[in-house]
Amino acid sequence: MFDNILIYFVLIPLVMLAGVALSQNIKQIRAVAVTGSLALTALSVYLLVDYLKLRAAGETAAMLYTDSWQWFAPLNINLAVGVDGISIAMLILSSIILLTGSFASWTIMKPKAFFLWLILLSTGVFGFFISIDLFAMFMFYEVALIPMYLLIGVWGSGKKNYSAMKLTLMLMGGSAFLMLGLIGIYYNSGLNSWNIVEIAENGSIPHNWQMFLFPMTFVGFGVLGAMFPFHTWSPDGHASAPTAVSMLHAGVLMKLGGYGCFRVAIYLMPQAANELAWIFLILTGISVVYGAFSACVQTDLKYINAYSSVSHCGLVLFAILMLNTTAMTGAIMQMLSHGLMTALFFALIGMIYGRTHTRDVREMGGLMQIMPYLAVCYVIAGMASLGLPGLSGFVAEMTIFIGSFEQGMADYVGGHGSLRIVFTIIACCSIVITAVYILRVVGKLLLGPVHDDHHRQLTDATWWERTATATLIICVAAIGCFPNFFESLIKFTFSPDIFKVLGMIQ
Amino acid sequence: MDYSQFLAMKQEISLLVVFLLVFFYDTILPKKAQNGIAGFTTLIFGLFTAQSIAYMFCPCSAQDTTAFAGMYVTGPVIMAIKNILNIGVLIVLIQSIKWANGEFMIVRRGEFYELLLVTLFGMYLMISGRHFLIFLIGLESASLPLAAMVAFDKKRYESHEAAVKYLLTAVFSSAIFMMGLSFVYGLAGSLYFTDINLMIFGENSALAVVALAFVIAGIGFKLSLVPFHLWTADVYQGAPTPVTSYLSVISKGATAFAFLVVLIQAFGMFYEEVWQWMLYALIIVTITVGNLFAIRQKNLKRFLAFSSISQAGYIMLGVIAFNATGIASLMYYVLVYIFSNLAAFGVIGAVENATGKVDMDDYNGLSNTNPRLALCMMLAMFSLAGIPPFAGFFSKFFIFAAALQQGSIAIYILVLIALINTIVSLYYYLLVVKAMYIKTEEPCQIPAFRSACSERLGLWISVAGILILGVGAVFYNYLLDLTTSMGLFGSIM
Amino acid sequence: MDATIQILILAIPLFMFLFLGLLGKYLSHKLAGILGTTAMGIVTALAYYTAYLYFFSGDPHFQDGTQRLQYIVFNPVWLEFYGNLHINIGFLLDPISAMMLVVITTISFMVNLYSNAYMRDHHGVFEKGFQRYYAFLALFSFSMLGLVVATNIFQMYIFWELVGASSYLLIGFYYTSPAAVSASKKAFIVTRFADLGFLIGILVLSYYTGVFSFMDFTSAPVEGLADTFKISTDTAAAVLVNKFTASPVPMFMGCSVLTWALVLIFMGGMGKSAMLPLHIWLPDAMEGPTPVSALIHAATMVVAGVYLVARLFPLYLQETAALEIVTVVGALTAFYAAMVACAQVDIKRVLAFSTISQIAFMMVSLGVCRPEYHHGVGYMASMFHLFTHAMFKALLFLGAGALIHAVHSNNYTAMHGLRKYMPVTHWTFLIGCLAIAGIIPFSGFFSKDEILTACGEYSTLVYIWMSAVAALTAFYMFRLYFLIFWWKEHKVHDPHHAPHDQPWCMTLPLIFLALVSCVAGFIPFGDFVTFNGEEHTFDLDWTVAGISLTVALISIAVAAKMYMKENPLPDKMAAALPRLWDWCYHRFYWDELYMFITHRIIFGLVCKPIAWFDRHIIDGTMDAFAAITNKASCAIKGLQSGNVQTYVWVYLIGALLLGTVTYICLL
Amino acid sequence: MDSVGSIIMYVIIALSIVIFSVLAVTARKILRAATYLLFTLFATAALYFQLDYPFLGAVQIAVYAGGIVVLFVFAILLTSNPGDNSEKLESKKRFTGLVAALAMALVGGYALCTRCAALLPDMQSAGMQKIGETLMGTGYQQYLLPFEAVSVLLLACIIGGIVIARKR
Amino acid sequence: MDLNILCYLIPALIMFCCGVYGFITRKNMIAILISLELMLNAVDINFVVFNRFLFPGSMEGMFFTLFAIAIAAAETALAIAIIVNIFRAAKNIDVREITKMKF
Repeated sequence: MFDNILIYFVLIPLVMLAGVALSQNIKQIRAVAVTGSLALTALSVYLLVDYLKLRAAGETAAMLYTDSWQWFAPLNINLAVGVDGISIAMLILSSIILLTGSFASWTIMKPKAFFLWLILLSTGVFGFFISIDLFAMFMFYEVALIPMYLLIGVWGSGKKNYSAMKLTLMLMGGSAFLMLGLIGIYYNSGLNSWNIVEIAENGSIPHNWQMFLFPMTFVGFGVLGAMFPFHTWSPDGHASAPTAVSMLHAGVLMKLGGYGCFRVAIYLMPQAANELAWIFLILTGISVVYGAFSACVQTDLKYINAYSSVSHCGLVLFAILMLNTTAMTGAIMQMLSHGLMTALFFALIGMIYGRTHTRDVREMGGLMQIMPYLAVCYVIAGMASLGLPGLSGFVAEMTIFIGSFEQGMADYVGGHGSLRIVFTIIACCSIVITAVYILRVVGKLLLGPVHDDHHRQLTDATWWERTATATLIICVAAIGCFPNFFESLIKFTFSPDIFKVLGMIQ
Repeated sequence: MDYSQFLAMKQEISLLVVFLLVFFYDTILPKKAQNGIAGFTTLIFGLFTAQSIAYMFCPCSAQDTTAFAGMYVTGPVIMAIKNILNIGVLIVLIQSIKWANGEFMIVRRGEFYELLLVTLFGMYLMISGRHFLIFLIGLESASLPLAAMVAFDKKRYESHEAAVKYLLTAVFSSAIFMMGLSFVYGLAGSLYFTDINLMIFGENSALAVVALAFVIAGIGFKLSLVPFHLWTADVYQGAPTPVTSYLSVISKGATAFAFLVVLIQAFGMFYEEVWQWMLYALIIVTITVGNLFAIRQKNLKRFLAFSSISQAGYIMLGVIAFNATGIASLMYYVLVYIFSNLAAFGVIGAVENATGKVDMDDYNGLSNTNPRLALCMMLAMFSLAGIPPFAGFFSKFFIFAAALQQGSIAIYILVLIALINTIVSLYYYLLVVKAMYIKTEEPCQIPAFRSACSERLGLWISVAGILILGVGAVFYNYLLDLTTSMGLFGSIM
Repeated sequence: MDATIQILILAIPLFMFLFLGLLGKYLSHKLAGILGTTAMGIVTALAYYTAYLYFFSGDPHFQDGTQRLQYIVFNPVWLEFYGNLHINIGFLLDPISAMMLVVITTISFMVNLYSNAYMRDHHGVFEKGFQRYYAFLALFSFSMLGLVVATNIFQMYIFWELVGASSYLLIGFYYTSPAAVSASKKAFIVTRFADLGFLIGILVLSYYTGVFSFMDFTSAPVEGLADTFKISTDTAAAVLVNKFTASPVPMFMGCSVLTWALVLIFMGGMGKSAMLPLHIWLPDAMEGPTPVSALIHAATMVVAGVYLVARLFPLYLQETAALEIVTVVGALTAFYAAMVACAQVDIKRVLAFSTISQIAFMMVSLGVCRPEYHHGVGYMASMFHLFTHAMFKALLFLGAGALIHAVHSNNYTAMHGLRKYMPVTHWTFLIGCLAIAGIIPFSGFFSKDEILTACGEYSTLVYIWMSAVAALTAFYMFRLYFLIFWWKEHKVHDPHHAPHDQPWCMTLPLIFLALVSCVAGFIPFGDFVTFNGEEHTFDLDWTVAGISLTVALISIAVAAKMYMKENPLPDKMAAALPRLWDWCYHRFYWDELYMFITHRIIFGLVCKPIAWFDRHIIDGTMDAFAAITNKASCAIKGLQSGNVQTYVWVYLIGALLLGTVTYICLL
Repeated sequence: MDSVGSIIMYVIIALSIVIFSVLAVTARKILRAATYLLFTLFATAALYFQLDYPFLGAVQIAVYAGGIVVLFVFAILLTSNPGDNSEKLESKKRFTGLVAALAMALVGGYALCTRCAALLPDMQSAGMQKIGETLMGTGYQQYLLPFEAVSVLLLACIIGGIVIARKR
Repeated sequence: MDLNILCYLIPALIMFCCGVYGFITRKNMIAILISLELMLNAVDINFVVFNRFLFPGSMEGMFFTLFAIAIAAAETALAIAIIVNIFRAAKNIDVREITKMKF
């Protein structure tokens, strides 16, 4: 069991849990958290390198490092693991955000309990990304959800009770649909298997069942992916959550939604995905512009960012629904990009909030003069968000637009309706709206004269804050500057799947 | 007249031996030695449980045994069921030691144990009985002494009120139940399950349907299915905490099994599986109404009463599944439910014994004063709500999976409704967590205290169960192997 | 061919940006300025060398007889999409990119040099953020260079965006001033909106052609030289993977898809080049430091739109409908901007509107260019005017900067009669004005003349229209000139603080650019730049030249009459045409219109309702679920009345219902 | 064709069952209600006798009439406060009660009427020997196990009753 | 004229319904208990009648009645104990007063 590298993605967090539980003081807790997340980062990078090596050597299986251990044998439930390029990308993302999140919560109160829950959450996240067994996936998915309640409820701010409850209940509502969908897949795939790869390769879910199960799973994951109209947990939840939790939640957990939509809903039920895509295209297309427009008039920094996440994550689901290699590649890139950049945003907002004790843009101004480091980072994050070339957002969005346009035009020219193309153009409009709200915030918050003279005494970032933000910025810039590396990693590794998916459709 | 048939009833007889030992200990031994009765009972019940579990793995018990011309049946599945109950009773016993040793209980603790053991005996009969007379006697043995136990807390008025409500509704319910039985008898001419099953095949007369409805009502009363549940909350609230926990887990669990047996064995061949549709409606109403009531409760015991009502609805999903997986899932669900609920009641009992407080508001900030108790409570709540990696998640998942195995759209809708209800239930379970962990602004009403060893032991066992039962797949796998190997119409069928 | 030089041209500014941006605060101000200027100087030298190689070396890669070729120096793949769609970051050498290299580096170097002095106060104290300033200048230079050497349309888009961002940073350099902040925001958002059109245009174009590369759109490969292309206007050879030629030709809303694509792409150009109605950002952008205005908003970035159209010109030639649109937009903008420039007080705004007007000239020139008209003179004229305009407009802006630096005000009301105090500035400014007014022998005369010739070839209406604009140009420029340097004597309160000429690093660029403006007109531009790359010698059309010269001189005379001496004539004029004056002064209320659209409509009627909808309807629905659950819970609480008789009643009715309902259902 | 005597007998028994039942639940005085209950139980015993179950009739009289009703009387005396042994019924309660009773009657009556229409067959009244063997037998339709089980139940009820009723 | 089985079942059903009515309307708990006895008794009659009319060969119904009587006795005893108990605690056996716990 322990010769499989993937299992360490769950074991390390578990060891970290034990370590934190045994720690005596905050220094030890920090040490455990940072060491552990560094180890995870290193592991994921190693995995990436090794994986690329294997692929270069001509490995063509859909999933590598697959392994399976019997668990609930009579029901064929196994602890099956395996990764492809997407999972690896997500693992890297998660470990980086966990690392930076640890830095960002350097001085959190009640650190022990906080880190216990945080690491439990990440255990769920890592477990989710390495699992290829529907049951295990679902279990890890829920493991990742519930710590949010306490993390927000105990360490949050504002109307945290309401937000925490709303977030938890809505996400659990999603997982209710999801559970039904997953069990339905199990019974109707004709294989009595929970293994995604097996079902995808050999299973045949009858068409009418697909039409029922696809919406179930897609909505189930879509709730976490902040799909309109199930996104309302996001603004409140993010606004109330403590920094590291917002980071992990927006940065990683929301990606669980997109990942799940792809990995389960579309991967296993392509026909239904093709036929029902229009419903969800409309919803996600609305998400994209709707989130952006909503963000334009918010005054709370976290609300702005939360709505921006709705918009960006909507783009992820939107691109996935294009059922086209390019757009899907873009979707994965967008997940990576949005994960990093929104984590950066939330980290910065947390740091600013920690100093000014307000998140209302109307009560701040001219922070560039007071805390230049944080302000510059904020501008960079904003630029990434509005899709400046050289930063990650541009690459992702462009790939999505090109892919969506390709598919949309193919539909239009092929006489399959103009829905895709219309919504692609609508989605394109988001680049302008994004610019509007990002610049609005940058202008109000960072530039201009100092709004509140009390803010003049505030200090700039501390070293741990610098570490956290710098790491994220480097990652954002790395993706933005060398996109082909990341994109070909993803595309190369998952194109067999997608071609299969598309092959099944056509 | 072959009296050797009694030998088939090893578990019942051993239980009666335990009962007699306790009875004689209570009546014969001098007052001085009486202080040990709680420990003594727990100990010998523990031995009995251990023996019973050990016997389950003995190859000689691998076969189904029928006695009294089919009136009584036992076999691996049934033994497993009984052992699940035994484990639960053992935990209840351990948790109640402190309470039973209280000053107030001295004069009646012997009777407490005796009554408890008799009710367990009654449940055994319900599970093993394949004749409605035996079933009825079992049902009554499991109900009537409980009424006395509910009234044990003589200081508290609520205890009396609860006893009255319980007894009156119980008798009413058994009257309805017997009315139903009389109709069944009129149709089938026999009260043996197998006979009924044969005679009632394809029956679709009004009489049969009404009879079935009455039988379901009678058993549903003990399971507290809506709308037969109204006694539950009052009784749970009024009864002494150990009795409440006993009522909520053991009595409910046993009845669930018995219900399964009755429906499948006696009414399984009913016209177009009418019982499934009845159950379908009951499940929806039960889960929903239970949840709706639970969200407003302030008293934790009352709160858990409603929670247990909705849990009963989930348990019934295992019955409606009507397959081996369903049976295994039901057994597993009850097992997990026993541990989860007992952990919750363990905490409530400990707090009540120490401070007398049972309101949710009193628990505000418990995590600051009694972090371990708060942790136990939280785990229990998570497990009840079905949050992984705690056992409750697995039991819920499997019971849904078992139900969905049927594959009809109707069952999907049912499960969807149940799943949506889990959101509501999550809400109120989280309310408890919120009280303990989040509402910490004001100092906690409950001062830090050290709970008794027995209470801690009980909690440890429950928490261990919550943590291990799910992730450790052996338990479920064992149960599922057991039920599948015995086949759909094995001993239980 | 070795690409080191070309790589360096892009890499040095990028490196300087990173270096000064990250480590700038550890350097002294002076050192940062010197480093930045030196680096730019090196880049300029390299660019000159590259241009020299391209135009004069006669290398077969660059030239095939009289045919100039497009040559790709390097072109690594940056990002792949599907099929042949991949973004490369490369370096394309062709006549216009070589010319643009020269223009950009020259102006940039001048501005770098100039800023060393400009970005200090009178005591020589450097402004806060001086290093940042140089970093941004380097970033801008990098982006602009990357834009002009783009080998494919997506690379152009990338640098297009980067240029926009660096413009944003530079306009907002004085970030403590709310005006600068809002101007920078406005500039970014308006151009971003235009870029949306550009992006969609790219998407359409690339979908139909299956490529991004300019060469694949517009060129035919030259045999034997794989990375060399012949600029071609031949339809069959132009588009490689040609879904456009599929029959029937894909149409959308009555126009061919190609027209749509080109118009949308032109929309990007309109934004960047401040064409009507997307011009509103440019006057506001004058909030940035004046050298920045010279660099970005006069000479380089704003002509990117022209460059874009020129770059895709072979495609535009295939869809003349798009060119008509270019013409109309250009003509309207030119006239509009000239009108507005006549009424502005802020000298930088005058220059800004003049810039808009001049760029519109270039646009019109491209729009009217057809191969059959005089060997496509419009294209050459446009590029020529781009070149000359960059020089003299930079000169004017830098001169204005010197003035502003001297009097600390943007308004000519604070200047008047400065000619004696600042002779160098005065003379150079005058040369700039003469050049823009189109007075022989200054550069503007030649380029504008070619443009008018092209217009005349195309249509008389356009010719007359543009001539009128040229007249207006001469008028407002000399209005400006006279108001600054003449009008009345400058009042000096304190002789020690009298305005005076600036230090050498500010005057040197002025002199240099003035010299260029004097001589650039004599460059035989047709030898270098033509629409199809073939050398062609264009002769001056003396009829057109004579007319325009006369008109310009008359305009100057009118301006002199009105503004040379302090007199009430201007006020009378304004009073005589109050509405016209008002509209011109308020720039035809475009800003107000935009304010109305953005604030009232977008924010007030879209964003706010959506936000409200989200909070109250969507969120309200979710909350309503909770509320309904709670209500339901309260509604049924009577069931649990505590009375055991109710309990059994419910029990019995429940049981009976269970039976009867099931029975009825069974029937 | 039944004999006229048995029909008359039946009419008397049925009427008394119905009338005394109604009286038992409507009587104002609780002691009277107990008395009517007693009459109902006697009528039931008579029914058993008429249907050839003399043993059962005897048990009915012994246990019900002799035991339970006496218990009732004692309980009534124990729990009656002077002056409040008459009760008034709220009209609403009466209505709900009537609804429940009528619903039950309708449903039960319909169910029975649609299914049951047998006439009285001949039957040999079982002797004591047979009853005893059936009660003590372990075979099919013999009831040793219930007999033993019910003994446990009774014991438990005794214990429960004691523990509840005693004052401490 | 023959005596149908219904002739016996209907009076039993009426008896049962009387019991139901009594349970729901009476205030006094002893009266409620009396109603319950009526219900149980009605069930007994049902069993006997079914046994006699439909299955005269066996004695299932009769024995059920026998045990039911025993159970009813036990129930009554316990119920009376509890009622006496609550009478001591509340000085009242009005079932409508026993509603402290609700909702």
